[in-house]
Amino acid sequence: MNYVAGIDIGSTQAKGIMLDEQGTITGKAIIDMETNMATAAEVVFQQLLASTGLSATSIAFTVATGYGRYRVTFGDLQVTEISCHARGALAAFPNTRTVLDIGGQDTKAIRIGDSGEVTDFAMNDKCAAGTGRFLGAASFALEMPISAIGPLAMKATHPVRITTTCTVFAETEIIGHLAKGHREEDVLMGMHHSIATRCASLVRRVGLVPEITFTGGVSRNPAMVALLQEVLGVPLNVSDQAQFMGAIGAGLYALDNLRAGRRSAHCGEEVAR
Amino acid sequence: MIRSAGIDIGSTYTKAVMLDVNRKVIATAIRRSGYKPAVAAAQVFDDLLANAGVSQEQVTYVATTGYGRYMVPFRHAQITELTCHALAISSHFPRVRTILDIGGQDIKAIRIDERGRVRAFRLNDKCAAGTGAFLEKTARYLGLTTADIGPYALRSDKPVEVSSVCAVFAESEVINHLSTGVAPENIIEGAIVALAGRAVQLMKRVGLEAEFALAGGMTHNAAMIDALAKRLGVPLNLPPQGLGQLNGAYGAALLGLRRAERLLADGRAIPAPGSETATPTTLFAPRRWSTYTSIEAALS
Amino acid sequence: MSASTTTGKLDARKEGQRLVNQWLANLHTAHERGQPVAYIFVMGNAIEILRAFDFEMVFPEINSLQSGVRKVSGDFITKAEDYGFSADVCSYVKADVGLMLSNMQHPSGTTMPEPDLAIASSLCNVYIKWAEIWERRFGTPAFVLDIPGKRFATWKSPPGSPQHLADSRWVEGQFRDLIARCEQITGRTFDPDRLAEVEEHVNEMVRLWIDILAFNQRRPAPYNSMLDGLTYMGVLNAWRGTRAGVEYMRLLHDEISDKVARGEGRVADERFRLIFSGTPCYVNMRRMIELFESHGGVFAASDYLTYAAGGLDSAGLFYDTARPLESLAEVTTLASQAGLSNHFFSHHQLAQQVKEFAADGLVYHGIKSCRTVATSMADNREYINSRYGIPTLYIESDLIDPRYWSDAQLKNRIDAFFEVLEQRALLEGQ
Amino acid sequence: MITSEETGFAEETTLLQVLERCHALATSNEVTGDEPYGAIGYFPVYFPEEIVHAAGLRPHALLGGGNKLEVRLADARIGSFVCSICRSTTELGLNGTLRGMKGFFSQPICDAAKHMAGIWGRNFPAQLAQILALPQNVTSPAVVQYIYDEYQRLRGVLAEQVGHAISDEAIRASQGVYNENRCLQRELYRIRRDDPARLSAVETYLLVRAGTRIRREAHNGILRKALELIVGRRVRPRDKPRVVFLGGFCEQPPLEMIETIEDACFIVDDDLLIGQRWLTEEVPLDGDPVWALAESYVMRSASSPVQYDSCKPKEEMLMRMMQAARAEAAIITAAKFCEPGLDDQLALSHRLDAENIPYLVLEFEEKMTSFEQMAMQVETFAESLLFQ
Repeated sequence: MNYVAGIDIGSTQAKGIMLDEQGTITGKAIIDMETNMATAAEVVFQQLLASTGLSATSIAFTVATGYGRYRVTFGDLQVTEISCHARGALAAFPNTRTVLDIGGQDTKAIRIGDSGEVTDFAMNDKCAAGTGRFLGAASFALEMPISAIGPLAMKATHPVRITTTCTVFAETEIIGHLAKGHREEDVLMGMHHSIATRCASLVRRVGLVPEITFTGGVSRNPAMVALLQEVLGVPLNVSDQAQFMGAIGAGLYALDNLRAGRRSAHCGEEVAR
Repeated sequence: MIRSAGIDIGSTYTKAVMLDVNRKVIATAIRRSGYKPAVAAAQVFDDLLANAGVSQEQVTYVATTGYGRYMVPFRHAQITELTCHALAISSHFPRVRTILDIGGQDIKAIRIDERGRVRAFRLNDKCAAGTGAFLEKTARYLGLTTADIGPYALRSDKPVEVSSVCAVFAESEVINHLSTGVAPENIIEGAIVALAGRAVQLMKRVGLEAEFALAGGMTHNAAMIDALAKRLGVPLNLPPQGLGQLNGAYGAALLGLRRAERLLADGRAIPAPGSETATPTTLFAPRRWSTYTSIEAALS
Repeated sequence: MSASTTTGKLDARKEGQRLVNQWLANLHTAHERGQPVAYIFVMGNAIEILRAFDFEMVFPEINSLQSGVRKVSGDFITKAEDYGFSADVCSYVKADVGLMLSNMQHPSGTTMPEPDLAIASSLCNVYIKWAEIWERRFGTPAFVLDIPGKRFATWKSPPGSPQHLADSRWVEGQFRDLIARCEQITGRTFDPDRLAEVEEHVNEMVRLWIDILAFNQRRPAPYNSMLDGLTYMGVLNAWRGTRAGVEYMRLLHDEISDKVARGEGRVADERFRLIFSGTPCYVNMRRMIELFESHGGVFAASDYLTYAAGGLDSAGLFYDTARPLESLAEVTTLASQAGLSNHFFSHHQLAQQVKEFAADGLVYHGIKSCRTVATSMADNREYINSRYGIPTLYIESDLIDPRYWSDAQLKNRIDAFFEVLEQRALLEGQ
Repeated sequence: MITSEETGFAEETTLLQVLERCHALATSNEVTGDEPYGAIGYFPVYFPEEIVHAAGLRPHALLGGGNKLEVRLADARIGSFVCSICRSTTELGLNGTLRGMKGFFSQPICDAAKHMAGIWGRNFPAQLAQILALPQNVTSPAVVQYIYDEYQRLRGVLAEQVGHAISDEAIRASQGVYNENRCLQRELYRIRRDDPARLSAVETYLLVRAGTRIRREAHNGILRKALELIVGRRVRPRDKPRVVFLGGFCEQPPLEMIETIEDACFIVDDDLLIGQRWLTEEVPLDGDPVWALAESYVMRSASSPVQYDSCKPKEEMLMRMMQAARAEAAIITAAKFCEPGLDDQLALSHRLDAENIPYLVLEFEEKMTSFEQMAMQVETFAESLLFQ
């Protein structure tokens, strides 16, 4: 039995997915980014094998994606996260025409054509870089886990207006508002709102065509989902595998290659530890 | 017996210093500002009184500074942190003409005269903001505490180039360096060198007149002090042990002391801190048009 | 020494390099040879008149881009920022200030002469602020040459139309002032025949240039407009209106047409033909092209080659050397409204280039410090996307400021763009 | 809602009421299109409003969106490193606030502004979208003829818009109205220079800005009433340094910023909305009115960082301004990403260094909402001026 792997090396997390020949997910692994992407890739891969009890020899093809895709020493092919997120989103929601992914480095809006091909994509311009980290800044300023931020924001009654688009100033502005006596949830909601608005404008750049699938870890944030739906005026697909979408897409590309008769150069050899 | 208290309400910490008539430090106090600066200020003032073993009535004059300087109801006067820093540094180092203050959200360069009066000053432009915070972020990213940064960076053998002015881009640079396996100490040192370069550029904007002094949080960071000295070609004066962080409060206390002496010399009584006559009130408050909403606007 | 007198088969690249070096050498010795020096810009510079007075020409834009190519722009820019210039102003300006603060040492090792005359056209407003800096530094009063551009997207002002005549009259009036200024500086009287002679050379260069641009409509494209094209432009700007310039371009013309005849392309395997909008990033020029060519993508055309070619795109209008001055004004006005002021309304032209060059994609390069190029690119892209089905890519860096080049980010976007083009090709193949 | 006709004031109207009306006008950006006079929007700095006015239209100065506007749509259309006013103006178009505008004009003041006409044309095909090509060379003898030709072109375009020719008489009449208007504005500024405690910069700003939202006849009525009331105003003198403010010629600083400065200083002169006061003397009413207007642009005009004029070196203009206003210091500001402003900021600060005149350099954005840091800088500046 042959298996394929998709490895997604992002700036904050490394994720891995294993698929069998039918394309069913047989293994998953996720770790927080280590200081060295190459070793992070190794670790994820080893966890992936451990989770499935397979040996590296049975992995017939591996596709790497994400910013660290070229650092995956055992990768057979590199595909950008744009294509991979699109592919993953389509697998989860076949009617997807637009994909939104909020990442740590980049936020992307991807337009998908009728044959499932990527026809256009837009990424944040420099001044709105690291939008995803807005939330990180908030969790630091408020000293609370990132997972708690969305739910708390949902409690807002009078959201404040966050005007800065610059991540550098997010933390200051949050502290400033709190100092003025605004409630945490209102400040948080304001911040979610400013992120949602900016992501919406990215989606508009590629043309707002439903269905829209929201991928990436931030899609776990209920406030963000609710706001995006409000701003975009359409419901969003959110998969419970959302943060694995890139890896899944990579895995599916690996499967294509396997089916096209290509096999890993590394296949059969143990991956160095 | 004249006693003067200076309270510096900063965005992260609130600090206080009490001086006696001989400009000797009687007591100091520090607390996190949290996001209720007024409360923090009151608590720090109580700490200060306790540490000095005096009662509120025994304090002749209270001067506040820092971004929360207006939030302290029991103050006699408020002065900006720049004016305070300048005076404090100058009182320690009369020959200093250019002061550098690196904070989390901004860098300040101040030119002063022989009497510690501000002659000119410049703050970094918007896109170069958050550079101090960037250093902390990088440390956080590398799993270091702010205190570790200095010693850690000193181990660097060849610092990387961190060229971005913008802290956000700089962060991506750091991530890329990490991904290519560059040693963390070289990255931190690179960030410090870059920050030092930007700081010195700002000092040039105000004339770069020697001698130099460093104020603010970075006074603990040996690597930063090193990098700055390299850039400037001469060492910087550093505030006396422990006073670095308290500089603003110390300057406020000094100014308060001067003011108190002047008032008493003129035979004018100074109301006790906290008494409603103590707090300065602006003479006449013009309407704040920026916050005014007209009926028409409200309706439409 | 001009190209014709050299013997043997010439190579356009070598010849171009020789001309650039000779130009810089001439500048180095200009003042000791008692020659007047003019600082001018690429867009709208009245170089024909200056040639008629035998000025040596300094193109500060070209100095700045060379400082980028030679990787010293970073230091120059830092010098300018230490001097007080903001991080947000044009990096070309700052590199030039850096050069001034480095005792006029050009990165090539030659020394730049100070200006006797400085001309700033209104085609880029930064030119004017730039010239004000020279005024303050050298005490050389700027001559601002106001050349009215397009007033709106569908603007038409055909030769001889009242509008064209009105605008030309204005430009001609300024040329007459300029001539007076030149006579004052050089102590010589204006010679219309000399001007006509220069114009004849320009006419010839325009004819050749139009062909050269057209050659890249062939598949495979013989040259990359954003790499080879840039070197062509450098030479033809510096030698505009000279015999040497004409001969260089003839050489170039013949070389490229031979390539076309042999069916030789810039890239071995041309998979995608692209249009480039914006200026290049000169600090990473080769790297940027490599990011595209490694995927078999070649830039067949670029709007840069129309507006930065010094107005060689004169809407097919040539100088009437019988009335040199009047004609100069008319052509300058037309050129400005055809090509030079086009980035403000460039959507039609870009769409047209995509058609003419059978392009598979359109790449916008937003420049951090250049409002002239970058202000409305995103809107332009929006417009093109919503009307024509061609894939577009929007990337950002800077002309010569190394701080705004983020390799990983650019590679990520460019790789993704080619994945889009591949998928598209695949579907069309089916 | 104030109709653009309304000029009269009740006897008992107070200055505060006049200012409240001005505030309402100054802070409204909407052009619904159902007002009696069609609005022609123009981007800073100067525009020959007389010609628009004479066509029976209302010139509407586009002054950005201020810090209450949320930019949602424009970010997708404008590059990262472009000033706020381009962004917010585009937003006001895209979000429908300017839906009723008949036309949009920008001038070659800077490269970003030149792009605005293109952006407008692509997004709002129903509106005129043009550049009025005012010259950057105003010293060539041929210049008045050129401006005249360009004004005539504008006159033709507007005539087509309204469907009838615009007569010389009509333009001359409008010039009368505008001559009075500029004269009243100059009076406001004179009063402030003489006694800044009597009239604040924010108040002056609101009074002037209101004029960009109504017909000039109405604005003249407002200014006349205001002047009459200001004379009788009783004020407490305060000890604040006298400074001039520079940097408000195009993108407008938020009201909070002007207030923050005035908390610590008297702003005795400024270049806020300089386009409204561009012509510094009466436009002659005899002869060809369009020629008179063109000539005035060259012979009787103010200066700004975005108009090259070898007869008006920026440094000299500042020195003259400070002298006339008896200012002891200058606050030299520039809008974020405003290249002309930033270049001049440097040139001016070098001159002030040489003259040993104290100055404060500030960077602003119309959209900014936090002023703590700015207040700290301004207070420090004032402290350094007062306690010497």
